Amino acid sequence: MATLAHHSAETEIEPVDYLNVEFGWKSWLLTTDHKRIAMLYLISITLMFFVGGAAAVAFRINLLEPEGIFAPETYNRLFSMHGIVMVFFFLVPSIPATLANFFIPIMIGAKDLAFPRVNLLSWYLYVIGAAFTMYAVLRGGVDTGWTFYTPYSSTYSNSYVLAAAFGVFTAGFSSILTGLNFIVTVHKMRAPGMTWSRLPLFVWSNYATGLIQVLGTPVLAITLLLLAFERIAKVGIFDPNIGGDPILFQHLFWFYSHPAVYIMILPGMGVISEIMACFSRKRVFGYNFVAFSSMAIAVLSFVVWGHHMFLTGESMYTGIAFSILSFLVAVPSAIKVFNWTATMYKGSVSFDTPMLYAFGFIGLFTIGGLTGLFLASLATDVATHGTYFIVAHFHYVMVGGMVMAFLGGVHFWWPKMTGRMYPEAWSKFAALIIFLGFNLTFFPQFILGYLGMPRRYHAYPPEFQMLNVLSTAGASVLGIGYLIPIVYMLWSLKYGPKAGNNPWGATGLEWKIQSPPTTFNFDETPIVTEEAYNYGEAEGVHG
Amino acid sequence: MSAHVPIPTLRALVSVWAALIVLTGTTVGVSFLELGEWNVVVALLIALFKASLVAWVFMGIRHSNAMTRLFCVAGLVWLCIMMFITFSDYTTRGWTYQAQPWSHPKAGGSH
Amino acid sequence: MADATVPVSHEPTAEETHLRHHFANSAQQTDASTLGMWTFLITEVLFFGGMFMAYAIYRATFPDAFASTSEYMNVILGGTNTAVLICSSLTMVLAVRAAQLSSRKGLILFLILTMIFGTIFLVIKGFEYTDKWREHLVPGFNFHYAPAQFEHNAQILFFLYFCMTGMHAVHMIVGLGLLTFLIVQAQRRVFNANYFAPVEMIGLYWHFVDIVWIFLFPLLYLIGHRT
Amino acid sequence: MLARLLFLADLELFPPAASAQAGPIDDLYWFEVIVSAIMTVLIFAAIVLFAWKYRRRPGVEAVQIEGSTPLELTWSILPFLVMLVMFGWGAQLYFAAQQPPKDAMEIFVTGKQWMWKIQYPDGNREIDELHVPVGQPVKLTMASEDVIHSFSIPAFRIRHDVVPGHYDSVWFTPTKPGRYHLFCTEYCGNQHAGMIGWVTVMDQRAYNNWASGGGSQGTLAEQGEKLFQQFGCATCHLLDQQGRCPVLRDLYNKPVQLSDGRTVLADDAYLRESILEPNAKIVRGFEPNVMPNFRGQVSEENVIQLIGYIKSLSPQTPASQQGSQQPPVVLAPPGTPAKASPKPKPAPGR
Repeated sequence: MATLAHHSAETEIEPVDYLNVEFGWKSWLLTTDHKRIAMLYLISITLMFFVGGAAAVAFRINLLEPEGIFAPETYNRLFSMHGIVMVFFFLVPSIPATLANFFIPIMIGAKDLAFPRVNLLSWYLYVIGAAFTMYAVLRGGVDTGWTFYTPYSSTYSNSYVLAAAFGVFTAGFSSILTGLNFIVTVHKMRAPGMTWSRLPLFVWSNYATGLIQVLGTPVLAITLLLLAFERIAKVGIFDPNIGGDPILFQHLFWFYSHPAVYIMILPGMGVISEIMACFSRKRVFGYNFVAFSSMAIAVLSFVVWGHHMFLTGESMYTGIAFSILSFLVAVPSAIKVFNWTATMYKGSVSFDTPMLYAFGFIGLFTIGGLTGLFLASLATDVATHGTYFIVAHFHYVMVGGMVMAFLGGVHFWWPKMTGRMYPEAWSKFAALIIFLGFNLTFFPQFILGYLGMPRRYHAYPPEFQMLNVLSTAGASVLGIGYLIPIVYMLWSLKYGPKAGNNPWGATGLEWKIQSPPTTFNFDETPIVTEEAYNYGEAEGVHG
Repeated sequence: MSAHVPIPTLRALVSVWAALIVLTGTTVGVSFLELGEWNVVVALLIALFKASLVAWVFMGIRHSNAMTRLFCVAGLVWLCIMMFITFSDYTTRGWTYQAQPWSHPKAGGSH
Repeated sequence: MADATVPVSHEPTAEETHLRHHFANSAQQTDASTLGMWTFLITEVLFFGGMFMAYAIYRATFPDAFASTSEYMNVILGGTNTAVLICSSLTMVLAVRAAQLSSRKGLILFLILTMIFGTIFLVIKGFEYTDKWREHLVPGFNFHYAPAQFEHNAQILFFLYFCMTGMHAVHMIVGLGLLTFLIVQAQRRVFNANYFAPVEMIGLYWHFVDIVWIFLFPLLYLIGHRT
Repeated sequence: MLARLLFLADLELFPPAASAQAGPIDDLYWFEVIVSAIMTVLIFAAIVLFAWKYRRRPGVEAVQIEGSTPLELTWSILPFLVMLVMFGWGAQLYFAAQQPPKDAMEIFVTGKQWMWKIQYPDGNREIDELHVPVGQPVKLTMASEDVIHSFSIPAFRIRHDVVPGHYDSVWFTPTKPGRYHLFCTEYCGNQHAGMIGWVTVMDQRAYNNWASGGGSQGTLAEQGEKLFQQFGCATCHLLDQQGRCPVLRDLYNKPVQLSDGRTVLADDAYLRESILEPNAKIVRGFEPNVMPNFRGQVSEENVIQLIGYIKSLSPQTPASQQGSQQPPVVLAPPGTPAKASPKPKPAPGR
C-alpha cells in the first residue's frame, strides 16, 4: 500500500476518495469499506496465485524428464499445494471477493455491502485459512491432492493433512460469508428503480455464485471436519478397514466441489457479459436468457456431482442419471457463449485489452466446455478419467476461462479502482503471451490424456516426453505472461495516466461516479430509470 | 420505524410450548410401540411437525414475507436433494458392491 | 400491531440510534439482518445436514448394529433435555416479546431464564457424556462394545452421536455467549420497542439450535430402541 | 517442419486400440471430437467475423438488438439433441462395459501401495504383469489392500477404481497381441507413478505355454485349500456334514437364507464379507460370534484364494444359468486353461 499512500500524498489537490481518505495500517486492517476490503483481497489472492503458480512451474519442470527430476514426495506436495492453493485460495474467492466485492454495491447503487463487518471478518478468515495452509506447506507440505480422498488422507498419508484441511475449512467460512453478504445485498440494498431485470449481469452471476457458496460450502466444512476426526480418532467413518465407506466421502465432497467449479466460473461469466456489452457498445444479446442461465447453472450444478464418480463403483443407474444431468447443465453454459457472440452482431467492436481477454475467455471456455462433454458421456469418461485429459479440460475452464475473465475484469475496472490507466501496448502484449502460453501448456495435455497418461504422476513412460516438454515450455511462457501485468499494473499506480470517470464510455452506475470512488460511493442514493447496458443512449468516447 | 411485526399473544406462545411438550411425550411414547419401519416415519413426522411449529410461531414465519419463507425451506430442500441422490446411489447398488448384479437378477431379493 | 401496546413516545427511534451509515432506513436494516440470519441458518442446515446424511447412510447400512446401540442411549436424559430446550425456546420468544413491549426487566428476566435452561441442557449433556465415557463408548479413545459383532459399526454410530450432539453443544455454547451479550446490552438500555433486531436475530439462532435437537432426539435416542 | 519433428521423436498421438471395447469407444470419441471441432470452428468464426465486420468505425453506431427467443430456443435445443446422442451412445457402451460375458476368464487383481498383484485361476501369480490370451474375454475381479487405486489400460480403453472394502470388476476382450501399459490412475501416495505395469496379449498357444511355464504352487483352489487347513477353517466348516458352521460345498452362487429373514447370493462379495466379518450376515440356523473376524488376519490375496477354494467345492451347479457362469477355467489343469473360441459376443468394431 506504500505506493498508493505515497502517490496520493504528493498530489494534494486530488479529490478525496476511498484510497486517500485515511492512511495507516489501522485504516486498512480495520476498514469496513467494501472497496478497501476488495483491495486487501486482491493483494492476498494475488500472493496466493503466485504461490500456487510457482508450485505449478516447479512441477512442470519436474515433468521435463520421464523419470522425474525431484523426489516423488516433493512432486506430490507440489501438485497438492498447487491444487489446494489455486482452488480454495485463488479461484473460489478470486472474482467474488475482489471485483464483486468492490462493484456489486456500486452497481446496484448502494453505499456498502449489507454487512460490512462480516465482510471484513470474511477477509480475516481467508487470511487465517491461508496461514494454516501455508503453515502446512512450510512444515513439509501435504500430499493428498486438493480432493483429500479418503482413506488416503485420513489413514495413510503422513503429511500435514490436518493443518491444510483446517485452512480450507476456515477459508470455506470466508467464502460462505461472502456469498451470504452478496445475497442479502442484492436482495435488500438495491437503489430505487434498480429492479431485478435492470441488474447488470455481473450482479446476477455473483448472486447465483452466492447461492452456491451458501448452499454448498457448509457441506465441505462438515466433510473436512469428519475427515479430521477420523484422522485423529481413527474411527472408520470413511475408512473401510474400520467399517466406513470411502464413497460417502466422495458424495459429500463432490456435493460441494462440483458446484464449486461454478463458484469459480460464474463470476467470470458475469465479467465477460459486462465487457462484451461495453466494447460492442450494445446491450447483451438475450439479457433475460443470460441472467436466467446463471440461475439455472446454480441450481443444476447441485445435481451433477456424481459424474466425478462414474468409476468408483457408484451404481450404474445413478451414473446414467448423472450423465444426462451433466449434459443438461451444459445447455445454460452454451446459451451464454452464443449470446456473447451474438452481442457483437451489428455492434461497434473495439479491441481494448479487456475485450481481448473476453475473446480469449470465450474461445478457451468453449473448448473447455466442449471437452466437458467427453467426460459427461459415460464411455468416453471411462477412457479419459484420471488422465491428463481431465487436467486439460478443467484448466481450459478454470485458467483459460476464469483467469482470463479475472484479468479482463481487473483491466476493465482498474481505472475505476485506482483512477489510473494501465499501459495499453504492454497489456495487449501480455494478453497475447498469456493466450499463447496457455494453449501451448494445455493443448498437448488433451492428447496426453487420451494416450492414457495418468494425472499426478511424477514420472511417466518415455513416449510421453515430447508432449510433456511442450507443455512445460508453455507453462514457462504462461508464467512470464502472468508476471507482466503485475509489473505494469504496479507501475500504473504511480505513472499511469489519469483515467477519468468513464474511460470506456460504459453504462452502469459504477461509471457514473468518481474514479476512484469515495468511501460511500454515492453522495445521494441514485434513482435508476434505465435498463442495464443502455448503450443506445450512452455517448461514445472513442470517435 | 421498527419492523412492523405484530407482537404475539402470551396465550399463543404458551399453547405452542404446551403442544411441543405434549408432542415430545408422544414421540417418546410412540417409540415404545412396535411399528417396524413405521417408527422412523412417525418419529420423523412428529419431529417435522414440532420443527414447523417452532419455525411458524417462535421464529415468526407466519408473519414473514414470501422471500423469507422461501429461504426458510431452501436449506431443507437442498438437504433433501443431497440425501435423495446419494440414497439413489446406495439403494441401486447395494452396500456391498456386487460384482455382477445383472447376471442374477432374481437371486438377490427372493424373500 | 394487533395487540401491541403503543411504543412510548420519548424513546429514541432506531433511525436516531442504530441506523448504520449504508442503510437508507431502519426498515431496510432490519430486513437485511433478518434475511442475513435466515441465509446463515440455511448454511447451518447444510452443515448439520452432512452429518445427518452420514447418519442416514450408515443407519440404512447397519440397521442391526444401530438398533443395538439404542440400549446405551438414555431416553430419560434425552427426553428431559428436549423439554428443557423447548422451555428455553419459549423463554427466548418471551424475551423478544418483552423487547417489543419495551419491557427492559422482562427482557432481562427472560434472557436469564433462557440462559439457565441452556445451561441445564449442557449440564445434563455433560452427565450423559460422562456416562458414555464410563461405559467405554467414546470412539477412538475409549471404546469397548458389548455385542462384539457390532463393535465396528456401533463405533460409527457413537462417533456420529458425539459429532452431532457435540456440534449441537458447541452451538449452544455460542448461543449462551450471544445471550450474555444481549443481557449486557439490555442492561445498557439499548433495546426498546423501536430497536430490538439483535434480540430477534439471536432468537432465530436459538430456535434453530432447538430445531436441530428436535431432530437429533428421535434419531439418536428413539428410533430402533424397541427393535 | 513440426510434423517432421514429431516423426523424429517417434511421437504417438493416438493410443493403440487393442481390445474389442476400444473400437466403439473410439468411434464415440471421434464423434465427440468432430462435434466439438464443428462447434469450436463455428464460434471462433463468428467471433472473428463479427469482430472484424463490426469493428468500431467513425460514424457507425451499434444497432441495439434486444435478443430473440426463437434463436435462444434453437441454440438451446439443437445442441441438447446432439448431446442426447452422446448421452445415449455413451450410456449404452457403459452399460455393456458392466456386463462381462458368461464365458469370461476370471483373473484377480489386488491393488496395494504400490503394486498390482495378479492371481490366475490356475495358480500363477504375478506382480505388475498381466498375461492374457488374444480373443478371450477376461473379467478382472479387483480388490484393494489399502487406499483407492484405479486400474487402467489405455490401449483397451478400460478403467475402474479399486475401492478398498469392495470387489470392483472390469472386463475386456484383447484383440491385438502386444505389450501395453497398465496404470494406476487414482492418486495413491508416494509411488503412485510407480504403479505402472504391463499387459501382455499373446496368442492362445503362447499363452498356454506361458501359463504352464511358471513354477505353480498349485491352482488357486489348491492354494485356497492350503489356507483353509492352515487357518483351521475345516474344524467348523465340515465338508459333508453340518458342523458349527455352514457347509461350503455347493454354496457358491446359491441363495443363502439369513437369520434376519433376508436372502443373499453367495457370490464373491458375500464370501469375502463373510470371511472378513463373519457376523455381518449370519446364515439362518447358526449362531453369531462363532467364527473370529479375519479382518487384518488375511490379505485380500488370501481371500481370493479362499474364495477360489470355495468355488471349487461347487463344481457343477445344476441351475443352467449359474452353471454357465461358473468359469470352468477354475478347475482346469494348467496348460488347457481357457476356452479360446467360441465367443457368444463377437468382438464388435474392428
